[in-house]
Amino acid sequence: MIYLPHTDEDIFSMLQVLGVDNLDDLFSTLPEDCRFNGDLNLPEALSEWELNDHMSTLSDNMAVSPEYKVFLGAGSYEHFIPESVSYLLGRSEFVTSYTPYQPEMSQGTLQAIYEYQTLAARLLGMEVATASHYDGATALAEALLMAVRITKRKKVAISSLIHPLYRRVVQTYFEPTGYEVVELPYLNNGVTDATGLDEMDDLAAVAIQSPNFFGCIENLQVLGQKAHDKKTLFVASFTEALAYGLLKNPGSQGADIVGGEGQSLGIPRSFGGPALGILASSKKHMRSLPGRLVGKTKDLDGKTGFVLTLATREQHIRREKATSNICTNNSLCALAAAMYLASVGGTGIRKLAQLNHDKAEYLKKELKKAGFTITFDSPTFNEFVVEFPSGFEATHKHLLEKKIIAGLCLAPYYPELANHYLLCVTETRSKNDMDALVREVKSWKKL
Amino acid sequence: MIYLPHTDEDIFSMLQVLGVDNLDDLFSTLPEDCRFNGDLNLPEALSEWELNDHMSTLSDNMAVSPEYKVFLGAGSYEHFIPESVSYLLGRSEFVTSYTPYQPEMSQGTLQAIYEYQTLAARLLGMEVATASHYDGATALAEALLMAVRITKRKKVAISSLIHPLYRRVVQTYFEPTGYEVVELPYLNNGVTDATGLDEMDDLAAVAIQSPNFFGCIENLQVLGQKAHDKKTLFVASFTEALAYGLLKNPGSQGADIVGGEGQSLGIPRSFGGPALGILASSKKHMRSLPGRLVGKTKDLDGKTGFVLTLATREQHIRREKATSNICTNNSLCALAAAMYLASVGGTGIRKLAQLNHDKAEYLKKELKKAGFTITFDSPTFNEFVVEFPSGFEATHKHLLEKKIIAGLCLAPYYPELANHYLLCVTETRSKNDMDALVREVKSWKKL
Amino acid sequence: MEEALGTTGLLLNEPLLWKKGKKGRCGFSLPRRDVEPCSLDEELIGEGPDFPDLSEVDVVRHYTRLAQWNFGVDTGMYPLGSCTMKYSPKTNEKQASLPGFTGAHPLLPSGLSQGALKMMFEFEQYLNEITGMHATTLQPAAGAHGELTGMLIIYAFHKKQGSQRSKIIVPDTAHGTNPASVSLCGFRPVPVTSNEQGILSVEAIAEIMDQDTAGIMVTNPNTLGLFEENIQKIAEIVHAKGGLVYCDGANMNAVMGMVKMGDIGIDVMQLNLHKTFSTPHGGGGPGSGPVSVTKHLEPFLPVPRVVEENGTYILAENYPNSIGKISAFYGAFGVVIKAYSYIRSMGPENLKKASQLAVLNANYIKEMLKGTLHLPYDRPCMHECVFSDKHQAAQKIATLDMAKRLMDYGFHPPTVYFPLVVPGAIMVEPTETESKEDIDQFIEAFKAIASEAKENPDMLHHAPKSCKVKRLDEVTAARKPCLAG
Amino acid sequence: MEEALGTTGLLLNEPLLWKKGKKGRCGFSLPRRDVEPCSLDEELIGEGPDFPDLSEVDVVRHYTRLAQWNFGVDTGMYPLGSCTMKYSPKTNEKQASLPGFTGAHPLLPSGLSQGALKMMFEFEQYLNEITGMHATTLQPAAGAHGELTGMLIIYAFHKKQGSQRSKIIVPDTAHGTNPASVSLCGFRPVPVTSNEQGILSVEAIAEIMDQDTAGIMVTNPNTLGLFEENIQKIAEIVHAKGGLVYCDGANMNAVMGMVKMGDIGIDVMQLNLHKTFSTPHGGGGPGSGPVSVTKHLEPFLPVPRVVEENGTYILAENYPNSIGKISAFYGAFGVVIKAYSYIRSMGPENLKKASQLAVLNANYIKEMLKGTLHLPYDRPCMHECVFSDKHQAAQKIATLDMAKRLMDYGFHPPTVYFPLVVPGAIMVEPTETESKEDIDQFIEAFKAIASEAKENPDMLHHAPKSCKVKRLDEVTAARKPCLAG
Ligand SMILES: Cc1ncc(COP(=O)(O)O)c(C=O)c1O
Ligand SMILES: Cc1ncc(COP(=O)(O)O)c(C=O)c1O
Repeated sequence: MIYLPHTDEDIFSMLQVLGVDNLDDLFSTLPEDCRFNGDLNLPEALSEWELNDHMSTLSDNMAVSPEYKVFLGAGSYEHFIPESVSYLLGRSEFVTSYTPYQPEMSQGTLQAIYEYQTLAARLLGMEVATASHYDGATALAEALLMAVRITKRKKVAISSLIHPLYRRVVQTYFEPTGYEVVELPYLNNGVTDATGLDEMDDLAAVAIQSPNFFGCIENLQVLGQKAHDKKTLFVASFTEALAYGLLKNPGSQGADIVGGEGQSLGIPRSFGGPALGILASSKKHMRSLPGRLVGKTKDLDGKTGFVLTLATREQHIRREKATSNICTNNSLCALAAAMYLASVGGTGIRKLAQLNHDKAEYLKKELKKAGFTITFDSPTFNEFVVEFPSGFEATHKHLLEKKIIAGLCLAPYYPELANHYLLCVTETRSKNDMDALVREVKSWKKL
Repeated sequence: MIYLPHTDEDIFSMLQVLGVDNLDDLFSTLPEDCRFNGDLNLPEALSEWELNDHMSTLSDNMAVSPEYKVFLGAGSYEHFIPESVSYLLGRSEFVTSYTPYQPEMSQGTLQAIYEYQTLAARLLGMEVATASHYDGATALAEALLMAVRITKRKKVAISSLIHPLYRRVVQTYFEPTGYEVVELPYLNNGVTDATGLDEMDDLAAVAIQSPNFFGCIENLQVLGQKAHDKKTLFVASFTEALAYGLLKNPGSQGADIVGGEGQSLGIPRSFGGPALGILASSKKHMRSLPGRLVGKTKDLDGKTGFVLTLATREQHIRREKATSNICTNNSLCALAAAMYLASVGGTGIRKLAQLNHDKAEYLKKELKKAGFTITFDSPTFNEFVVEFPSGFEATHKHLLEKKIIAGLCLAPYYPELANHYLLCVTETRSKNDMDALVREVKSWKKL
Repeated sequence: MEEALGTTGLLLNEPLLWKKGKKGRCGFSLPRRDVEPCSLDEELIGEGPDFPDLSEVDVVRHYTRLAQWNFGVDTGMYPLGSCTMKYSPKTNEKQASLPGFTGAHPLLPSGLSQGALKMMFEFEQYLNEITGMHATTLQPAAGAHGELTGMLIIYAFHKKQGSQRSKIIVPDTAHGTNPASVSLCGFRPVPVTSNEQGILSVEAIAEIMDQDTAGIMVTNPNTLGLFEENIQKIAEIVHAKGGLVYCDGANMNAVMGMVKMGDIGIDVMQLNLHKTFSTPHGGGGPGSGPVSVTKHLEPFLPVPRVVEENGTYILAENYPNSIGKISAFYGAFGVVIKAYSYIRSMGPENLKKASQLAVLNANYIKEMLKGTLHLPYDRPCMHECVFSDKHQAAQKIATLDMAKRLMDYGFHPPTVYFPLVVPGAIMVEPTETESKEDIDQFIEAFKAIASEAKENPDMLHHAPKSCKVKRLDEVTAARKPCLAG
Repeated sequence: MEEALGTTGLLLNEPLLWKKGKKGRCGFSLPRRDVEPCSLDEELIGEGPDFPDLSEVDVVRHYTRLAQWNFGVDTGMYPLGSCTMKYSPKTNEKQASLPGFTGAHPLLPSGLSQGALKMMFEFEQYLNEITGMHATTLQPAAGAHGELTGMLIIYAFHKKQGSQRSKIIVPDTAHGTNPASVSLCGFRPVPVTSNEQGILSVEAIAEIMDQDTAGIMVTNPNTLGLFEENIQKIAEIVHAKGGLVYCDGANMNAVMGMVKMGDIGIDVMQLNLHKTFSTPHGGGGPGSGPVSVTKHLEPFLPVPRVVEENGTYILAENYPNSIGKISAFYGAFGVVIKAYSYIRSMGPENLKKASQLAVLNANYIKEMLKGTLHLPYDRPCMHECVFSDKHQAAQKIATLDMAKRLMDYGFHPPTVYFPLVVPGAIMVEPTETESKEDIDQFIEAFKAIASEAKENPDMLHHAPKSCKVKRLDEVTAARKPCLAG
């Protein structure tokens, strides 16, 4: 086996040192009745070449770009990733190192994550971002738990236009804690209805996603003010980080904590994971943040260097009193995001975000022209909801055969929105792709 | 443009330093009538994403494994390449460095090439190998020119079973020199007929390829002895380096110089290039070798290090008196070969070579059973010649539609061998592939 | 010893990203605009993030230089105890980067994602077989996330039974994530001390297990690298009182094919794919922490679950007792691909052999270094062994000094000061992918350092001397945190 | 200046390959055997090569460590004059690794290799356009190989004319490969000296051009980084005597889109794709040296040629005057893909701009350093500038000392002691992909070294001090060569 370097001779001489006859005898402390004496019932080892064939077959069984024209967003976005980023991210010094417990030997990871924290904070308009979290949903859940810890209040309100799957994760995290989660309904124009907030005085946090699940841009400023008026922490979430290349960021609109998803920033969709939970806050709350933080310091000679810091918040020091149980995070995804943002740059991200917006607007316009209803009239970034004629489900299926995935059916998530679809257009969809989509839905409509 | 870092401001301030108004004025020394004042008529710049689409389309227009079952060898072999080799070879410290003129900053390349030289020499049973040459054909041509220089004789004899394209390259190199190239015919059993040598007293070199172009293993020992009897240098060539994992190497059979192709050793076929010219000799002749050589030395502190050496043979020192004009060689291909050989190892190469041989024998046997003639009865490694019924050309074409490439038609190279095909089987062809080939040729035969 | 492994050479300094670049550069090929510009309400538009503008070559050099300041398993031995820093095969990376996987949207119709679903389904089966459990979820994103999932399952189980319980027993040898997961799930961790042999005694558990205790969370093999020999009896006691047994399976690398956790009383456990199953750690993640459960806990697993129906695979949501979702989608699919590739490449015999060799390597180091370093528990170990700095205390040399000095010798230090039960712990986990030669070199280095501790303690206090930076001031970093530039 | 660029840090020593490993290991996944073993005549079987047996992790660490001892363009500025070490875009590497390209057998039927043939065909057109020539072959494997091809074409041309000529004029500023190519092709190189301006004078050529001279081989821009201003007149003289003009186009990076060689009297030239067209140098190669010719030389190009027939591409052999084959197949196809990708990514405007910026960078360095270093030809340069160590001679500091010292500052040294016409030459070619900041840092470093030359010459004699090895003994290496282990 090419991964196991021991020759029989090595094994023999090592066993001799241990005064043991064979490998099995190494396990003398295993009680007999704890031992499994059979053979594992697993497929026989494949050679590297058989594995290549096998995995290619599986991979070929997936519907992906460029063969398929995918108009799905809903928390996972197709964006172009420069080959330079993929190459750099593959460098084994980054890939095969552990969490940088020994900083003198890990300055590459540490400076890079410090830079990531900075870029993430700047993107969101916040003061501090953590070294990463698992995904947007868990980052949001942790953000809300953090608000509970800070405010010592036991109830949070979250918009029903936060990604439905994120809300389910929040529910799961909150279930055994006894803390309460209430949902805010939405208005006809596709944004959160916050009127209920006026009644709720004991909220630890109000959480709003913008652009929200319908793609609509929320007025965070106003919502944040409402929260602050009640000494409630304002938590912002997001699934499409690229939006902040164009839109006002949450920090500038009063967010106290931000928890969302960074997959858009140079991370492949990969069937939903690994992803990038981005968690950020004001400096004031930094000691309540869960997860790793990299800080700047000096070495014995006064030279700048970077270390993991504020470890007293963490499980390995604080154990049950830690701000979270998180240990392994999604560091390499954070690195990918940093590399991506470094490549795109301040000037580039603006242009790229604008292009996303403009393309989505084009499709919106063409669909309108074709006679379909754009359900919500609030401004959107690169996603929006369209209402198709009833029975569109069959059309949607037919389009799959034409290798067009015409958005996400909203009914399973919002039963009141039968025949409504969430469509996403990024820079990867061409005008031709959009025209083809419109042509196809139109022709099926006629049938 | 993402590869051009200059901002307008940079350009402006640099021009100011030069006291020049604009970029065009930098070219003041260009005589007006030397200037091209138009616009280059080239396609407009593609974005990275457009390039991806464009190149994928081109690449998809090629017939390759695993979709096609390719039984072509003839100087270019399909062998498995470990992903570890591809990864390591992609490290930019290797890829983006120049010829290691400054050794203190290039020890990675230098030690690696020193190791390559050693492995190549060991594979061939020779004392010294150069840092690489362009390909097998040019390595052979240089080997023959080297023999001319050493012996000061003006004629070489080369076997007609040396790869036909190599012979044409030799012809090209020899054409203006006035030196003569004679070809040795071949025998009925598919090996070189060396009887003509007895008449030739003034030969600088005799060159033999083994396994030869028909896949047959030559008796180098005997041929070498014949050459040495006339004080002629014995030059061995090869196209399938893997054969020496199993077969006696040229050095042990008396070769003075070896020039051949190393593509088999971990280098993709890539439509024939870049390839790996391997050139090796005895120590006695090392100062006559063309091309770079890496040697071991010490630094000021006595620590071992590596440098380019024996530069006085080379063009940049010797100019017109150099042993060759070669400057850039195929270093990264040599590195690939070293990585590949390090991965395969002594034990592995033996097994792998045996497997190649055994698979080819299986196909031979099955084709015989199916009633086809194996033209030459000399032992072979992983290639052999089969005679198909006349009119097989049409069958060959039909098989292409079935995505089987049933070997190379020999008629263009050896007009006397109409309906003869050269078939190659490496470890990448499965028994199933071979059975399918036999089944198909049989069924077409019946029609 | 020949030439020492560690040496020094040229590296390049590199400023922070935003100290590089010039406004107007771009390292990203902007796609051609094929639609009209369309303006958005000015009110909504921000100033744009304050990012530097770099060219592609700027970015490439930045990260190439940074990479060279780092040490990974590909550079050398990385014997971080509890972290299982085994070699990550390159082919796994290739498989995970196949376009059908990287390009797959998680909400694709299941008919269009059979490749991924089949792989997930099979992988769950493999883990069931390796753990001896009944069902597995791949949704947890890391080991600690798996622990939380497990706790949530235990919580849901008791809730379903109608009995709310408030405590979980957590031994002192537990990984820090264990008590943290327990309390994140609203339980109170009840500590229990391991015995003088470094393992849990039946008596200790019998004493504290009660009807208000939801279960026990035990790392097995534990963080001293010892197998919990009384696990079956302990499980019986816990079960008898209606509790459940959680196993932190992060150390499964010791016992693949040797022990099936499902057979010895474990009800629920997580595996760390980024440890046992060779997926790379990426400087801190991503990982993947699948949770496996016995049959009676299957109803509580997160949804969706991958289910086979007549040869096609679907994502099923209809599990009314499920704890719900723990990740937005299906966990770290891209990591799972690598672990799947690993299991397929290894096959059953080599998995078992990997565990045996991991244990061989650890015992060999223990035996060879126990004259040099203090060994608090001198018994056969599993995949790792724990020393302490007791012998060096006289020279005022602490674990940290020796750890830092190891860097100069070209090794990543072991885990230090963990587990907490051993003061000044030095926890060495070589893994099976270290060869005898490399291990011998490591042993030599540690012996040399122990000599230096006697002869030149000051040098150790100032170690490392070879790295790009000298010893870093972690105290000031925490006292005056600077977390963004 | 901020923090210096060069510093030191941890690297790992690594023995020679065959000092590693253990018999019986393997780092290659042996394919499953699906046929019976079949023995070969014992007589034919060798002992098997004496290679070490390594595991995959052994191999990975070996080359990872070696890589870290190297410096590439991705690490930092690499201003090797005449070598055009520009940044090699990553996307080009990706394109070249597409499976349809890497997996293609060169003798595929042309119907099954249209992708490759179309690409080659188009690429030849692009080079025709850039050079202003009529036809191009991609078969030469490097610049020198292109030179040889060019010489063979000149030889064949004269032979066809029935006039055998014996000489080729080669200026003293020529690259070493030029005279070597000339003599490899059986011609005798006739040297000619450049004038005090560093270029060829019309008179010098007129004086030596005769009917026995087959042609002239001129590097333009020449190796002093100067444009041969008299090239048209020189070409006239050579043509008038029946000779041909060869241009070594390795320095084309200076004049893309500014000069078409076909318009100024050149008959045949090579381009170095691994210089001008951004393909990486791979520590010495592979390169690619296409040769472009005017219409009257087209019949002599190597075969096969890529030809379009009604939208499909074929490889045509039928050129009776062709010099034949110069490579076994079609040259460095894999390199051509990268150059093709480069041209397609750049487009016509950016190619021209690249040349302009390359010239800007070189002139800027010349201007900024000419107070510090002796500048033998003080005129506007093209893509590179040539200094000498004359100013430092007083301190007994030679070019080599300054070059070695540059390493400590984190820069690859320029080309040294070439061209030969400048004693102690320091030939700096920054290329266009170096930013102003990086160039300013380089200039600062050189100035600092010049100060050190005065204040601390001994330090320079012992430089470099930061690299993994100190200055290496090249003399002994050559005197007692050890070329294999
Ligand atoms: C024993 C043990 N349990 C749990 C964990 C936590 O796993 P993760 O870091 O993947 O969250 C670790 C990781 O260090 C561990 O070693
Ligand atoms: C001016 C000039 N001509 C020719 C060559 C030779 O090219 P190659 O190294 O590709 O053979 C070079 C390369 O250094 C060069 O700089």
